[in-house]
Amino acid sequence: MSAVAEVAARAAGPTEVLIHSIAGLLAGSRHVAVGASSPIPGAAALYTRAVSEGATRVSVLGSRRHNAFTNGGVELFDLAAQGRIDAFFLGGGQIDGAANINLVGVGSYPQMEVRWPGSFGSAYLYYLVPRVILFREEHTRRVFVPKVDFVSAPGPRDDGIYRPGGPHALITSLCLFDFDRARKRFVLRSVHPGHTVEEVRDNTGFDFDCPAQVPATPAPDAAALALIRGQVREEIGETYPKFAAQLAAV
Amino acid sequence: MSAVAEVAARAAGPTEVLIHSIAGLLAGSRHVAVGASSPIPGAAALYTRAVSEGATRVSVLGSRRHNAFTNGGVELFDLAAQGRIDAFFLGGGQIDGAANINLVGVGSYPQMEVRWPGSFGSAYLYYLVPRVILFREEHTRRVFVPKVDFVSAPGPRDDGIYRPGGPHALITSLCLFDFDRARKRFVLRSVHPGHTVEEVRDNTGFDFDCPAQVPATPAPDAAALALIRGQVREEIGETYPKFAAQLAAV
Amino acid sequence: MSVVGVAELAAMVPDGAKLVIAKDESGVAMAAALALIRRGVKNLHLVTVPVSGLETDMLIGAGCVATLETSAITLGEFGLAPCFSRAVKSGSIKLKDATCPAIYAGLQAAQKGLPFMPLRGILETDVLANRPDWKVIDNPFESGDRIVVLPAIVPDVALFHVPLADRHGNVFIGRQRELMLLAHAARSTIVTAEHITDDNLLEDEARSGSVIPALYVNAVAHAPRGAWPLGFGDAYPADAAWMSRYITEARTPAGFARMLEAALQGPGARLAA
Amino acid sequence: MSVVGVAELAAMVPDGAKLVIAKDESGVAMAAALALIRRGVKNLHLVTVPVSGLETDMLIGAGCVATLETSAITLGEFGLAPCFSRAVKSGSIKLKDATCPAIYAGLQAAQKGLPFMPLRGILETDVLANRPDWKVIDNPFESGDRIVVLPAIVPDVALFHVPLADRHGNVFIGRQRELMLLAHAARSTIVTAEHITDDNLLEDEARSGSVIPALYVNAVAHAPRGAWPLGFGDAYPADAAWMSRYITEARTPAGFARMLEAALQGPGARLAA
Repeated sequence: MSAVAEVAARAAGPTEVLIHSIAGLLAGSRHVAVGASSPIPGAAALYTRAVSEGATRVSVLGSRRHNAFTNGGVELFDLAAQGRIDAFFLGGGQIDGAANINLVGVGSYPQMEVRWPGSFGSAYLYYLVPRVILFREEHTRRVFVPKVDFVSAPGPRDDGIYRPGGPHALITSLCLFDFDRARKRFVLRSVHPGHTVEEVRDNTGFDFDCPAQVPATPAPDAAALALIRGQVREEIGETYPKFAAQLAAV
Repeated sequence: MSAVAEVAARAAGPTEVLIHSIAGLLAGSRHVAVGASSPIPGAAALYTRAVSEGATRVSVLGSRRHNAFTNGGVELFDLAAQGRIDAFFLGGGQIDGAANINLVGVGSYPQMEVRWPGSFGSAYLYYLVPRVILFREEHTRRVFVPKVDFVSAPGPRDDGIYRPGGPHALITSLCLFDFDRARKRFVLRSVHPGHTVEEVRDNTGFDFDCPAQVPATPAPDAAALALIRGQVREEIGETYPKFAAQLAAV
Repeated sequence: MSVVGVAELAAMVPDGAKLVIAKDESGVAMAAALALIRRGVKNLHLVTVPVSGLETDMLIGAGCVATLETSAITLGEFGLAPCFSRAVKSGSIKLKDATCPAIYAGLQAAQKGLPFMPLRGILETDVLANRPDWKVIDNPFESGDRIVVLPAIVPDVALFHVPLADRHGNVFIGRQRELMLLAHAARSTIVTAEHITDDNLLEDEARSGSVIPALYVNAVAHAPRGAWPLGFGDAYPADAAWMSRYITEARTPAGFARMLEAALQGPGARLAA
Repeated sequence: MSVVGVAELAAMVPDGAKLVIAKDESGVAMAAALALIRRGVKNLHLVTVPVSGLETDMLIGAGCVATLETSAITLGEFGLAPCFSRAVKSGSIKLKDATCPAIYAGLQAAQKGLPFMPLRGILETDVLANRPDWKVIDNPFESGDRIVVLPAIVPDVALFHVPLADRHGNVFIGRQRELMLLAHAARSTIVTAEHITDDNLLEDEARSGSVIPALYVNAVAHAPRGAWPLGFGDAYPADAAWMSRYITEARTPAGFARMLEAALQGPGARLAA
C-alpha cells in the first residue's frame, strides 16, 4: 500500500468533507483571509494554497507562520476595501433567506434575551469581499430563520450602495447552498453524504431554491485526504492545535 | 579663566544672536519640531531643550539621534493636528505684512518667472501649530513684499476656519518682529546688534508697527555662548556637520 | 518617565476615563486591569480595539464599566463572556456596538487630529441604526454614492502589555502595530512590559521601527506574566484550566466574585498589590 | 517573486504610469531611475512622497515626465533643482502642486480603499485654488466648519530603495515607515535593495514589524550603492562633488546631458545596463 493510500485508507469524515467542499469554493482565489476562531475555513484555505502550488495566498488571523501582515489589525480591512482579499468567511448566530446575518443576539436590541459576541468586521467585509463564504455547522431552524433579529451585515439589495462584495455560498453540517445574488436567494447545490434534502428542508427556517435533482457533496479522494491529513493538518495545527489533534483522530 | 569664560571669550556672532533669540521664542514649549534644511532653528530648539532640563522635547527632521518618530513622514503632521507640536519653523521666498507666505515662486502660477521648491507642509502646519516662527535671514524688499505672488499658507483671517495655529514671530538677519494676531500686523520687537530701525524700514516692503523705542536684541551671555558652542554645536553637528563647523569657526 | 509599579500605573486611570484596550492577540495588561479592579475604578468608558475577552468581562463583572464600545466580546475557544452577557441582559452597561474597522477608523481620526473618517460598508445595518453618533454623507467626489463617516474616538488613556520596554519609556511592539494606533490616539498611554531593558530601543536599528517612542508613553510598569490568565505571544499560553473554571463559575455573580478573588491571589498578585 | 536585475525592474514601469517615489531620506532608487531613463520611459505621472530632489530633476531633464504631483522639489543644501525650474518656466510638465500631508492623505485613502480623506488646513491657499481635483465640504459633525477633502492617489507603481530584502520579496524598511504607505497604496511595488539575505525577514522577531511583506512586492533587484549619487542612511553620504557639479552643469540642457551620461557611467552603470 502506498503512503497516500495508507493515510487515506480511513473514509472521509464529516469535517474532511467540509474542508474539501470549502476548498472547492476557494479555487482560483489570489488571496484568502481567515478570521479568528475558524479552524475548518483555515484548513480549507491552506488546502487551497497547497493545491494551487502557491498561486493562492492565505492569511490566517491568529497565526504567526501563515500571516504576513505587518501593519496591525487594520491591514485586513484596508486590503479588503482595495479588492485585495478575494475570499473571507463569516458565520452567524442567525442567517435568513436574504442572506442577512446576525452576530449580535436574539430578541430586541440592546437588552437581548441571548447575547452573542458582536458583529466583528461583518458589517464592513460583507460589502467588500467578493466571495464571502457563510459557514455555520449547526443546521437548525434556530440558526436559519425567516428574518434575523439584528442585521449585523445585510444581504445584497438593489440600493445603489458601493458593494463589490457579498455572499457567495453557505455551507453547514448538512449541505452546501450557492447564493444567487441576482435573485437574492439561496440555491441548494449539494447535500453532504449521509443527509437528505428533506432533512435540509426540515431544519431550514427560510425558503430556498431546490433543483429536482440534488447531488451528494463530493467526498475528498485519496490524494485529497492525504493532503488534509498531512500538510494541512500540520499547518493548521500551529494556530489550532486541538483541532489538528481531533482531525488526526477522526 | 574658567572653562565657560574661556569658550565664551569671543563675542557673540550674528548666528549666535539668532540662535539665542529664537530659543527665547521657544521657551516653555513642550515639543518643538524642526523641518528639513533648518540648522539655525535646529540649534535654537536644541538650546531650548538643554536649558529646559528636558521639559522641552525636540524633534529634528533628518536627525537620527534627535528624532524619535517611528510612524513615517506623516507622524509630524498627525502630531501637529493633535496639538502635540507647540512650535515649528517656516521660511518664505516672499512674506507679506499680513503674514501670508509664498514658497512657490515669483510671477504667475504655474509658469512662474522664478520657481522655488514648493509649499512643503506650510499650507497645513501654519493652521495647526500654535507658535509658527517665521525665519528668513535675507532681509530685503525682494523677500518682504506688500503682497505675496502665491499664497502657500495664509496669515490669520476672520473667516471661521479651524485655526489653532499661526504666526508667532518673524526673525531675520536684521531684527525680530512679533506678530499681533488680533490686529494681523507685525510689530518690531528688537533690532539685532549693529543694525538700526531705519535699516529695517528701508529693507521691508510692507508696513509694520514700530514702538517709539525699539531695544537691541539681547546677545547671549557667557553661559549661553558656552552652551551654544559646546553641547548645542555638538548635537546639531549630527544633522548639519558643515553648519557646526562654521559655528565653531565664527 | 520612570518605571513604576503596577498599582501606581493603575492609579493613572481616573474614574470615568475613556479607556482603550487591546484585543487578546495584541497584548492585554491583565495584571494592570486587576489592579484597576482592586482600587475600585468606576464608570469607565471602555473601548476595545477592536474586540476583547476576559479583561472586559472582569472589568464589567467588577462593576467598573459604565459604557462599552466594542465590535465583539468573547472568550474565544472557552466560550461566551458571562459577565458581559449578564450586563447586556440587565441593561447595566450602555452599549455602543461597532464593527472592527469602524473602531480603527475612529482611532485613526484621533491619531490624525481629524474630526472624522469615512468608511465603506456599514450602511443598512442595525449596527448603524443603533449608532446615532455615526453619520452618512454623499461622497463629495461621486454624487449618489452614500458613505458612512465616523467621529474621532479620543481615549483618555490607552493600556496594554508589551514584550519589551526600556527605561526611557520606549516600547517595542513587534508586529502588533495596532498598539501604536492606541498610543497615538489616546491622550495618555500606560504600558506593562514583560521585560525591561537598560538599552535604548530607539538605538536598536533592527527594532526601532517597531517602537512606540517615549513621546507617547506616560508610564511603564514591569509585569512579568502580566497577561495572565491570558496568554502572551510565544512567551506563554493562556491558563486553560483557570479560563475553563472562569467560564463556568462566572455565570453567577457569586462565582465571579470567587474567580476574581482567585485572580487577585494569582501570579499578578504581588504586581497588582 | 524572484530577485531580478535593475534593468528588468525598470522594464516593469510602463510608459504613462503613475509612479510614486520617496523623498531622499526614505531611500531613493537612483540606479533604477537611471535604468528608467536609459530605456526611455515616457509620460510618467510622477508623485513624490512628499518631496523629491535629484531623482525627479533627472527624470524631468531626460524628458520622462508629463505630470508632476509634489510638495517640493529641491536638491537641499546643493540648491534649487535646475531641470525642474526649467520645465516649470517652459510649461513642459503639468504641475500638481500639493502640500506634504495632502500627499500622505491621498495615498492613505488609496491604502484604505477609500474614495477620499479629509484634512485640516489648506483652505484659502493658492495651493487649493490651483487644485480643482480637491474639494471643500462642511464637517458633517459641526455645521459651518469647512474642511478640505482629497481624492485617493492610486499609483500604478511604487519604486524605492531599502537596506535589506529577502529572496521571498519581504523588504525591511526600519524607521522609514512611509515606504509601507507607498507599497500599500500602489497597485504594484518594485524595490531595489542594498543587501539581499537568504533568511526570511518575517521570521526575524526584531525586524518583522518593519517589513513590507512580499504580498505587496512585485520585484526586488539587488543594487549595492543603489541610491548614488544620493546618500543612503548611515551606509554612505551623498556624492557631494558630483552633486555640486550637477547643480552647475544642469542649468543648461547640454550640461544636463553631460551629467546624465556621467551618471549612466557611474557606480550604478553595471546595474542599470
